[in-house]
Amino acid sequence: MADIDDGRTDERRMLAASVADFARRATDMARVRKWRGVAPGFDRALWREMAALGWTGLLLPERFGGMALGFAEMAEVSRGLARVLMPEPLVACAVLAARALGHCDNEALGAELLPRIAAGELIAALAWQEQAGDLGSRAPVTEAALGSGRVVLNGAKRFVAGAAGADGFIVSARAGAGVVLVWVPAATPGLSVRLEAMADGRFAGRLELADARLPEKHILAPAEIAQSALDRAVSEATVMAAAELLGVMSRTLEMTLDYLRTRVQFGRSIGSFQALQHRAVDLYVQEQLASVALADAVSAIDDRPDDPTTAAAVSRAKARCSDAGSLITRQAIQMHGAIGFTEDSDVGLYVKRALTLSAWLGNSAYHRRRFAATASADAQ
Amino acid sequence: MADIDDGRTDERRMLAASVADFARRATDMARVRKWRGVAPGFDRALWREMAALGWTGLLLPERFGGMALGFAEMAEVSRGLARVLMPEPLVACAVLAARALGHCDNEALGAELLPRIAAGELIAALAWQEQAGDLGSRAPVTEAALGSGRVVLNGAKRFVAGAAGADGFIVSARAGAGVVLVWVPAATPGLSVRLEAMADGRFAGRLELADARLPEKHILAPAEIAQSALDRAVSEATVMAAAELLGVMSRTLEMTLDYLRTRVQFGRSIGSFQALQHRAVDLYVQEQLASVALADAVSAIDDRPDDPTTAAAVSRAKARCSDAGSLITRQAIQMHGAIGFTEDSDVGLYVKRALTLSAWLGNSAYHRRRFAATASADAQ
Amino acid sequence: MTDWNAIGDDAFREEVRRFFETAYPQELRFLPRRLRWSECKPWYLTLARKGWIAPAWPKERGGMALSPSKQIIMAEETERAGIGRMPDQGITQVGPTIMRYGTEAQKQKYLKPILDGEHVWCQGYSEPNSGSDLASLQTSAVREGDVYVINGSKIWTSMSMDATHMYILVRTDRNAPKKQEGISFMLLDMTTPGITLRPIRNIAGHEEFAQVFFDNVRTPADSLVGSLNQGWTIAKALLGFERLGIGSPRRPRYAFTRLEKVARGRGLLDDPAFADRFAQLRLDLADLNSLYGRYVDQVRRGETLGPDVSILKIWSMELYQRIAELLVEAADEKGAFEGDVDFDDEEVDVLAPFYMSRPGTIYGGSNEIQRNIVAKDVLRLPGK
Amino acid sequence: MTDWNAIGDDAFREEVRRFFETAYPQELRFLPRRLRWSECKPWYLTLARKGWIAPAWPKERGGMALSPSKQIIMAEETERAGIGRMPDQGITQVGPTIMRYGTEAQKQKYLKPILDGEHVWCQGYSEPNSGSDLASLQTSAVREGDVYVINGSKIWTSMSMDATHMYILVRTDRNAPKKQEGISFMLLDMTTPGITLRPIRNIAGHEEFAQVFFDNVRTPADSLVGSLNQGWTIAKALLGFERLGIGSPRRPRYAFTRLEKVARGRGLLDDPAFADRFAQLRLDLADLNSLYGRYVDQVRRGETLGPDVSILKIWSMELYQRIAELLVEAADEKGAFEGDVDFDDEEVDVLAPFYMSRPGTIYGGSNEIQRNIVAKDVLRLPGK
Repeated sequence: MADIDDGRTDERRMLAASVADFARRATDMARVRKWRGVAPGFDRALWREMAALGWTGLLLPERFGGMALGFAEMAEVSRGLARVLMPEPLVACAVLAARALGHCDNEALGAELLPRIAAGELIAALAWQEQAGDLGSRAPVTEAALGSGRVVLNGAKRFVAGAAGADGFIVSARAGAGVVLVWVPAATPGLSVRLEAMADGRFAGRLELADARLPEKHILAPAEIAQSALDRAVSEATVMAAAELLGVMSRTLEMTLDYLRTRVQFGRSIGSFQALQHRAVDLYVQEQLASVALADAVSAIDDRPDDPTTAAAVSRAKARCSDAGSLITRQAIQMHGAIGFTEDSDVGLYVKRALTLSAWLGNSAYHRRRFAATASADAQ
Repeated sequence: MADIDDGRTDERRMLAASVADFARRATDMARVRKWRGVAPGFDRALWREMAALGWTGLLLPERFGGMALGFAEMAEVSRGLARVLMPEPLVACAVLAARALGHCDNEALGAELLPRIAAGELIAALAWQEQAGDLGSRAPVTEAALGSGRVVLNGAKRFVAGAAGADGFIVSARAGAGVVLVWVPAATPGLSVRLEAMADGRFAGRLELADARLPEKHILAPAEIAQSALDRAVSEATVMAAAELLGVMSRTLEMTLDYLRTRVQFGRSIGSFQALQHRAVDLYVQEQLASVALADAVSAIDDRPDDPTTAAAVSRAKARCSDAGSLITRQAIQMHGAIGFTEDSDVGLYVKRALTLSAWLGNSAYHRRRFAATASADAQ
Repeated sequence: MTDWNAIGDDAFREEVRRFFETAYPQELRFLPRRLRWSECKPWYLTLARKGWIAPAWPKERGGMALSPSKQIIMAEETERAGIGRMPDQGITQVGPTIMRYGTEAQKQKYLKPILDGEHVWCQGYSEPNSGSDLASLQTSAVREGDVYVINGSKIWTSMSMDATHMYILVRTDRNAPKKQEGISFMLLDMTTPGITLRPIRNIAGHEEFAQVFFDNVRTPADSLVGSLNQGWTIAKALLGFERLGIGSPRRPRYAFTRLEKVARGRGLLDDPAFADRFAQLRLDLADLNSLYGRYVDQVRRGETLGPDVSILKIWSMELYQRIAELLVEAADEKGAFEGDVDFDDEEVDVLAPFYMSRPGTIYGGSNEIQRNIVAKDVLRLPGK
Repeated sequence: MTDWNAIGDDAFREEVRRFFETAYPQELRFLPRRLRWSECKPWYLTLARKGWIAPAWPKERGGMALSPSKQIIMAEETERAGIGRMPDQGITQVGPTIMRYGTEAQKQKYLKPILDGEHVWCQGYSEPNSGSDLASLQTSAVREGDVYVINGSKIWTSMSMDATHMYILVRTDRNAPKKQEGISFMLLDMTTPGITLRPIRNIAGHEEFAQVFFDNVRTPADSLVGSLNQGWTIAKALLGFERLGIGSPRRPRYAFTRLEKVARGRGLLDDPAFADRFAQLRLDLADLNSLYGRYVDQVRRGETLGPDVSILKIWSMELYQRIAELLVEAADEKGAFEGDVDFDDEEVDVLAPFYMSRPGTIYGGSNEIQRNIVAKDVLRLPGK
């Protein structure tokens, strides 16, 4: 099944091909299964290989060892790796955490941490969420007490993606009326990390901070900068999660179409039954809508990050990709019949990945509300 | 296509058969078309025939010339006549208006009006609604000034079903802190009636009351009684509208199945295409759900009108019948192809009747909200 | 003669917009129905005089010879100004077909009268017994000396009451091994004796269609376009662009603006349950815009549209219906009212989108047929 | 021996309820999964000792001989008390089949051990290459002297790890004119040499199924139930009641109570957009209850269930999935969490209904097959 010609540049096509090539070489479903439910859930050696290809620093400036490319390119990598369910937490670290760091104004700490992220030596995770369904940056309960050249953190964070293998956390906390971001190495006394098991075999981190003390220079950004750094990084990672969903749904649809073509019942391949054909077409329509919605969101964050229409484009993409990803993977079980319901079937792995990605960074209901709140009349 | 055996009594089956027989004899689509958009929209002579069969007084006590039957029987009549789109406003007059009258405590006026309704000599209509989407009885803007042995009405009423041929109106109005119901003959000075055209070729009445003066004995009921009479009559008519929707959808589904069986394309009858077969099954499922939901609502208003669970059963039936009726008639157009989109096709008449019935007495969104508000946890 | 392609896109758009805004009559903007020829002929002639009536035609035939991207600009500005759809089948369908498959004599005879608004064309494809299964058509043309004699009937010919000519598919070989192979494409003068029309009212009560009967209609042998029995190939070539046209967000978007009016008038946007469903439709519409944009870009780049363009028609026309259905619901009791209905000083015809959104899933190949096409030609699912 | 039918319905219900409430273990109530035999055997034996294990069996065979309406009461009270589903195929499927089609020797051999919990039965219908198309099964039984030799494989046999016996459909005539006509119904001891099991984990990670392999399994000739090649008729007779069982509102209702817990815990019932979707599901569930009640009434009146009972399975199992999907959505980030999740002091396993609702649209004849049946046998739509 050919994609609609979407007018991507040759460079992007070449990047996509090299991602596919790496994926084929570096991983398979046995490796995906091996890491399910086993901390840290991925392979540090392979992470360094990905770094060597430039992907962990793809978005970072060249002066920090990055490639200074945009989200169009990052989307190709995210989507391509998601197609094979690559367990390495690229979006969590190289987008969500790295971008939050990069948007801060602590040049010294940035210059120390970002090149190590680009090199694959350091895995960072962003810890800002506290309540399910609340992605806001404004009013964390976690508190930062400042004074005497240090900062003391108390509170708790949840749903921290990539926490299982993280060397350190970017933690948001309330300081007076504002919000600060603080760099908290994993070994900091007073920080404890529990892992909660998710459907896709990965973990969500649950952080407790009890009088965790850090030097003042670990403050990454003060009030306004911290908040906008957070909002922007979350927005960018949301689009990349949508790209991952697109990869997951496309691969699942391909697997399902293959099955429909080959599985024989009643003396004919089941893909010849009109009811299944029409359902497959509806899944294809959803996948193509996801693809165009994602393309819009990618150009929005690449070309006009500060434009008021960007938030709507981001939410539109995540809402569509979450819905389409859920629908396509669920229908893949149905169309595969009983085999799709077994643990042995790869279909289940895709279903579970779609479950986790849909729930991460705002599910479709959340983003439909946000779209409604941000879409102006002309954005239709 | 056989109905599921729903355990109806033989008496009800016989009534249903005689309704079908009358419908076949007394009307056809040409007559339905003839009355579309032409006031009063129905045939007074046929109305008297229906009265002679006992249907206009079916629910009334025997002392008023009625048959003293229940809603189980009234549902058979409503459903059977709806199958042929009988234009006579039976539910509007013989249920909504007659029941409102019957629930009032003005025995003298009841004894004067109800026998004439049963005899088919008088057509009454209930005028209580003022705003779209508001079926409440509590706070009409229309005012009743009482004193000196008379009542003076000022205000406006809308969406009055059966207004086109009505000899008089039961009008609700605010009197002090309460609500009264007043009998207003059509010729009352100060009352003007405009007709608004509806999709099904019938009319909604728009009443203006400008110093309409009536003798005090025209007050049908004071405060509490008026309100509960209104609420109960509206609830009962709502279930009968659901019964009409069931008749409309059943007949439409039959027509559609016939068409699927006989229309040939690509060298086979289109009903052999699996995509259409499965869609037809989904329509049948909806029709059967409508049928069981209606049956529950009918027993609720027949057997336990004052039970707190009755409101939920009523709303459940109207919500399901409205949704199923809309879906089945819309899909009938699609399955009939271009022919279903022509004015000449009977399908369009059924679509339009379903539109009107769905919107009348609360559409599915309204009743879904009301169901949620009234359903207790065990009502599931 | 201006070389429109030499002008920059923005300047071109500016000029088109200005002209449309001043020259097109206010009262004909954003109508929910197709225009009758009598209503839109003045505008047709205005465009013709300006040399803008045929954006895609070559200059030597009186067209603008616009690049694909400038054609899109014109289409976008036509939509933006709310200009009604005219009987444009001469310009979009017949003209290009004659230029590609016609003889020099046919070009001489037919092209100029299209530009001048003298000939108005309608399409004679569907028949009472061949709706979805177009290739099973039975209307026949039999050669007798120097004429073809046509017998049979066509149906659902939009706007045929206004048409002076019809392009028609007829069966010219009953013994062809495949039914697609015995069909020819012909041009017919509607005043030829033996042609009668029976207007058909649609569900909204408008005379939108007609059934056309052919009783020994004798048309000159040079009515044939292309080779004998090559008609199916010609007809298929016209389909992709038709689907792009049907799939445009124009109609769903217009229904959505009505929905928004009613929702505002009734205060429904403050009801989160309604707002949630409204948001979903807005989101679906935004995604339709993007999908349409992707196909338009393809045309802009000069590529041919593949069978996947069918998904645009599927999504667009089903969305149109869903919007129209929420509109009916949003109006509560007024959702059953015919004609313009008052909502807090806004007049909205609630049922017009409900009615007008029905045929979009039926004509131009029903959505069931579109799904068959996508399943087979895009998803490569087996036939049996 | 008590004549249960002589007691009034209300008194009977009262007695059943009291017994279930006191005698059934609290910790096994309302579990989201099927019980293993080791967990539920004590309860099975408790019921057996009380004489309540076989409500529908005749008294002379050790049953309660309950009227249909009292059987329904028992089923309702079983649901109400949250009693887990036991391996009941001996009671509901095999026993009645042997009573109707079996020899006296088979009755002697098999019926009592079912009542005593000595024999646990599983179903051997599906095969790797015959899922929806059950009649195409290939596992064969060939007569050799006084045994049948079975070769092949069965799959998706629920709870086969606990079973001592299997009732199985096998092909006994490869040359029958229709594939349905060459099938026989047999009874098999699972300890017979040549039988091996490969457990299959389901998507939730539970060992729910197994594939069972038959390698020259020699079973006595008297394993055959009914006549040779009559197996399809026997199997079909068992299907209607199975569909009523699958279509029960029990599982959707249980998912709904979890949804309600999560919704309350998260304060979602105050969100009108959520409340609207919640109300629709509650309404759909209430309608399912009524539809189920209609079929139960039919059984109560002693009528046979027709093919229309398939709509109950369709609606029930698709509703189950829709409820499970809103549950995942309602949990936001926690919708991706495995196992019990904390919601304001309520522990809810969010994903269990999502996983467990999947097979309901696949097994017992997929919902696609059910729609084919209804289209053909209820709506009388043509086959071709």
